[in-house]
Amino acid sequence: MNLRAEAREWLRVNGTRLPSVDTPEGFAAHREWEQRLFEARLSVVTWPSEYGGRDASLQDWLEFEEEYWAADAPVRVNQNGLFLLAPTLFAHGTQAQRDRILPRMANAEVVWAQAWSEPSAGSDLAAIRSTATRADGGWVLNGQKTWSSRAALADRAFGLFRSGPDRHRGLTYLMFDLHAPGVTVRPIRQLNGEAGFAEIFLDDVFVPDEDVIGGEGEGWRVAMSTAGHERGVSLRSPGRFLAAADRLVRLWKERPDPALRDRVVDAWIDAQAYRLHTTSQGVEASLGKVFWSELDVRIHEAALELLGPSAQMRGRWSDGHIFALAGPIYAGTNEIQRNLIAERILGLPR
Amino acid sequence: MNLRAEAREWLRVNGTRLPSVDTPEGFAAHREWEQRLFEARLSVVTWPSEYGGRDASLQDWLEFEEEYWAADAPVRVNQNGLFLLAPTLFAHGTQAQRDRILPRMANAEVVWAQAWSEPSAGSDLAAIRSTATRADGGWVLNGQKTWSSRAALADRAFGLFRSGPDRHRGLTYLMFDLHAPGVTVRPIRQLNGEAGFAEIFLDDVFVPDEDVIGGEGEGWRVAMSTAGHERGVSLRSPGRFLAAADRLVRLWKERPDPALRDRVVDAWIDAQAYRLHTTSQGVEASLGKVFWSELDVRIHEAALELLGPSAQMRGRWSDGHIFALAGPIYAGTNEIQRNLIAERILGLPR
Amino acid sequence: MNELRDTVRAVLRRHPGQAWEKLCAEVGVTGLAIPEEHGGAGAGLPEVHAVLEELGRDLTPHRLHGTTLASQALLQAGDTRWLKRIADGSVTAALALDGEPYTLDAPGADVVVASHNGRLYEATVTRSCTALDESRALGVVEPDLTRPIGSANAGRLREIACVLLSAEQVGAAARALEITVEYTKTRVQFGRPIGAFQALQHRMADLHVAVEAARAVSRAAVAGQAHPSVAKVVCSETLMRVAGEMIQLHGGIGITWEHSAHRYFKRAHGSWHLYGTPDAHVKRLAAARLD
Amino acid sequence: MNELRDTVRAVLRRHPGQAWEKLCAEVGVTGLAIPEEHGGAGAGLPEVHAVLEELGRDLTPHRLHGTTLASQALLQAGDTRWLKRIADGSVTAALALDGEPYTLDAPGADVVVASHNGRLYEATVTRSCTALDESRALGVVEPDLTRPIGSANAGRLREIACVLLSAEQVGAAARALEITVEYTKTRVQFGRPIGAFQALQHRMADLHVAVEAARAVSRAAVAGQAHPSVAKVVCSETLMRVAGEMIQLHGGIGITWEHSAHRYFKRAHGSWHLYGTPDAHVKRLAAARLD
Repeated sequence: MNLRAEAREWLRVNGTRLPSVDTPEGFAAHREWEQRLFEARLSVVTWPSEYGGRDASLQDWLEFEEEYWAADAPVRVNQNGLFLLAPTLFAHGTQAQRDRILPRMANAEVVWAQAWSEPSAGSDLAAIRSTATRADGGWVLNGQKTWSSRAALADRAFGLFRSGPDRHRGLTYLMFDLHAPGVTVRPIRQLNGEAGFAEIFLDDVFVPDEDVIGGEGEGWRVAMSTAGHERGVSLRSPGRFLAAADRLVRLWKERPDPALRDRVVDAWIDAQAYRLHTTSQGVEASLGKVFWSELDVRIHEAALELLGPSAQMRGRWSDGHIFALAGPIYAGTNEIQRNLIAERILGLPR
Repeated sequence: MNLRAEAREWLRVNGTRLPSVDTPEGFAAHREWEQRLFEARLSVVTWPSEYGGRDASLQDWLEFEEEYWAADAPVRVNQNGLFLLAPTLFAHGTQAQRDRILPRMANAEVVWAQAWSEPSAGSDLAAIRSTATRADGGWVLNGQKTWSSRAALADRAFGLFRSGPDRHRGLTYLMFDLHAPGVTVRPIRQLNGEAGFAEIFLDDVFVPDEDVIGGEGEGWRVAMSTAGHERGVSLRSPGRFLAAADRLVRLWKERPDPALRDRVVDAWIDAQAYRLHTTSQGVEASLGKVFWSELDVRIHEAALELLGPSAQMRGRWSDGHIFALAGPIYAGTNEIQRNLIAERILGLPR
Repeated sequence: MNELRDTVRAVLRRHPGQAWEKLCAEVGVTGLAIPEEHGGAGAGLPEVHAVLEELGRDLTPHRLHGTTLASQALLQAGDTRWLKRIADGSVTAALALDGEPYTLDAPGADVVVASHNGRLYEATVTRSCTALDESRALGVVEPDLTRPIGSANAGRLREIACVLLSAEQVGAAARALEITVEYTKTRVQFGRPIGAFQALQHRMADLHVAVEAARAVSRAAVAGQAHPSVAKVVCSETLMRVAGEMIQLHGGIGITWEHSAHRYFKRAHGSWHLYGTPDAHVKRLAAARLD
Repeated sequence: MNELRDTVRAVLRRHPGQAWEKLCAEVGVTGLAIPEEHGGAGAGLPEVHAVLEELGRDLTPHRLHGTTLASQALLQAGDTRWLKRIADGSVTAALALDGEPYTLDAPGADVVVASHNGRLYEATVTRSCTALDESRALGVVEPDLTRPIGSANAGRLREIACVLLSAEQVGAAARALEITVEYTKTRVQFGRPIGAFQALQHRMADLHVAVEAARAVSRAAVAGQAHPSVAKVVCSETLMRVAGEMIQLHGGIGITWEHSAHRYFKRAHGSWHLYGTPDAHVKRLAAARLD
């Protein structure tokens, strides 16, 4: 049985819907779900088998994702770890780091938050001010991080810290414990009132040397070499949008307003286009980011229009809409992606 | 009888359709049409009666325009004169200039072309390089103008010339004869193959002092003070788009494709909005320019979609579409208008 | 009219949190469109429209919408029982329109009436609703068919409702853009205020064009110079667009509970659906114009 | 496949003005999708698609579209009379599809066939049309019902037509964007190349996203991995958008006869209408997916 078929069957039997991941009980339930996925060897299919994976190809993974989202399975509570930190460790970590970190990530024993942004460093990520200062056997962190997704309830986090004055070469990539002394986490309520993000205040937080990735001053290079993972297909595989577009089509069948037919079909077409674009030739991360984030907004807008007046009340689509609205903002705003496309791909002058 | 009613009746009796104004026979026919309008005292209704006008208010003029375009009457061959040069003469000209120029403009005995742009001075109008050099009793012009609308067949033209080195204060506003010695006019064929524009080459062209408006070095100030006339309501009154939107609605009634209903109604709504915006509070020229030019494109796109495969053949709507496409470009590109809105109205930093 | 706007804006500035009570007491806003013989100011809907545009700017909680609609319905039906107390602000009211699932300002209103098949009835609120837009009180209303009041022109009342709503939409859109413009002037990234980046400037310029057009349409509609459906379409679409861009242009803080962006966004969504979506009004216009 | 693309591009570069003849003679493009036993190369439609993408780039005049369609129809109908001469380039052909008012490549074609109610007929060109897109030969075609050829799957032929057309649309869109990007790098206003202005950069970035997605969809469609209607919709809309922006981003010269922008624009319009507009295909997809 191939991976797609196996995943479909397992999800059919085990699939479930859980409370919001941004509540304590929902978070715990999602962690358990990851444990069950791991036991079925479905949590990290692209990883080497030694870490619980199956060495699956990109194509296999895309098919797995299609099945996963078509089954309406829970969001991946550890996605920051699985799709951002893990590729970084595979590319730039030490063998010891991989052996120590990946197994407990794969089964969600340790859930990871990202800690990229700061109040003055959003789109301009290199403007980071939080500091990492040399100490005996490690580093001491000070400063403030924000828009840290999942941080309100996660175990550990990773991010860039300023270890020297040079804008890019003065940054170091570190991992730290969210429950360490000196760490304060303040949840940020989103539009729907839930805390998907948090601020992290760091006050003399000690981090041992073993939690530096790629060495002192290498943070920017390490982060940028895997930035595509944050923006592109590994963060938002086509399966998500194919599933959302199919849900939209089902909603339309329940409420077949002819005036909305074109928007429904257009959203469905664009989800196909994103899949084909991704699978046929591999896609520049910046292009994919712009495409999926704006598609997700369109899918949800069409759904709300179909729902009519009841769209004013909270529900799955209106919550999803609010989440979709954040898409063009996080993981590098779409404005930044357009700058990158213009300058690096089209070669337009600065 | 008020002006609106009088105009409607006169147009009902006298209205006609003429060959394209960008052909020699069409140009001549349009000139005759202007003569007839003038004889009916309908060519320059907002002007003082001494010049053949009726001192009509803005509101009266807007109503006249609604009737004019609703009657599908011919384009105004002398619009560069009527709507750009005349307001400039009223504001900055001498009494002698007005007395000499306006009467022969009102009856289209003299048809005017504008000569603003140059090959290196499009959006950046102040980059003008064509020169005006002091000579005995006047000025000598040299250089090249381009995108000069109507110039292929018009009699005279007006524009800015460099009389000194200062970017803005080195410009002088002059009028010149398109048949004067040293002037060469090269028509520019547009998308539809017709020559609505021309290049003008100036080689030691003499202009007497009486054809300077506002004095040496005052060109930028004079041109900018009436630039709104080029962009805004006097260039493109709501009546044009109300009429076009009504034609679109009629086309839809002949070919009632339900899938296109929204686009037809939206275009009609936007034409109403442009009218209301203009008449209710007077409109910043930059806002109006962006609004009408993009509305005009939408109206024509909807019409072509309604026409179906026959839209591939030349016809009134496809010709109109090509004309509409130029709208966001001429009279200051919409990008320039957006810069102006951002900086001057919203106060955004440079 | 500009004087009225200035007065309202001053009250809103001086009395944050209790502006509505002050507007009733000091400006008599609920009586603006009630004739003098019934205790009102004998002005008209354009004055109410001007007040609503101001109230919409900061999404100030108020009951002017429901109260005005109900008083217009009562005037139509010839029932003067509550008009004096509505005019002096001591009684609040709401009007449920035929076929409208939720009624604005109904929960907590002293007087609730409903139009039904051409007649006006007394009515009761059977359920309060928790809408995304928490600045609005929405309720499900049931007419009491045993208590008829008189005849009601439901079509005209719906038109008034659309026009009044459009005033709030225009106010909200204008203010949302102002907040956004100010934010981009102060937020610095890459060593410059982000409002200096041309791509953002052009987006805000386009929003300004849209807001000014919407304002013109809404004001023309209350003056009887534009079709109410045109106002509903243009103002709904403009507020939705501005509120969506407000979130995007604010970046991260735009999606937080603390920042006002989400309140404009939720208002945009709520208003979009009240009294028919733009699509429903386009259908109506098409029927009137195209058929 | 990339080798084929490179070969075609090299021929187009080396032989401007006579590229079509060279492609027939040296690359045998008209025989790519004809089986070897009938004198073709025995490759397939993906190869033809690759050639058409290249031909679309510079709107090179050619007859590959009509000739390929006709040969596919003849293969379906089991008529091998002309295949060998089509494959060697000595005979050109065109196919009129049921209900399609204009047939591409029909005027001047040596063999004209038409599908009609499930059968293929010999046919004649009754009128040549002057389309806005002067790089295309369009004709009105009448089937000769006295000369049936065999059965024809009109639905499948229409799908092939859409997919082949989408290849040209993608090529044209990609090239139109390249020309535009290059122009904005060299056109200087306000002391800077206009391509340095962020507002224009972002518009071109969005076009690039659209072109790459359209390319993926079109290539997937010819490989049988995407619905031909999806390709027709996405590629028609992308070329229309790019061609429209090409004109706007070129400013004045974009609307002149001398500059190539108008040719891309007219191609965009012509292709939009051929084989059904995007709207017609959305209807078809809706029927397949939604009902």
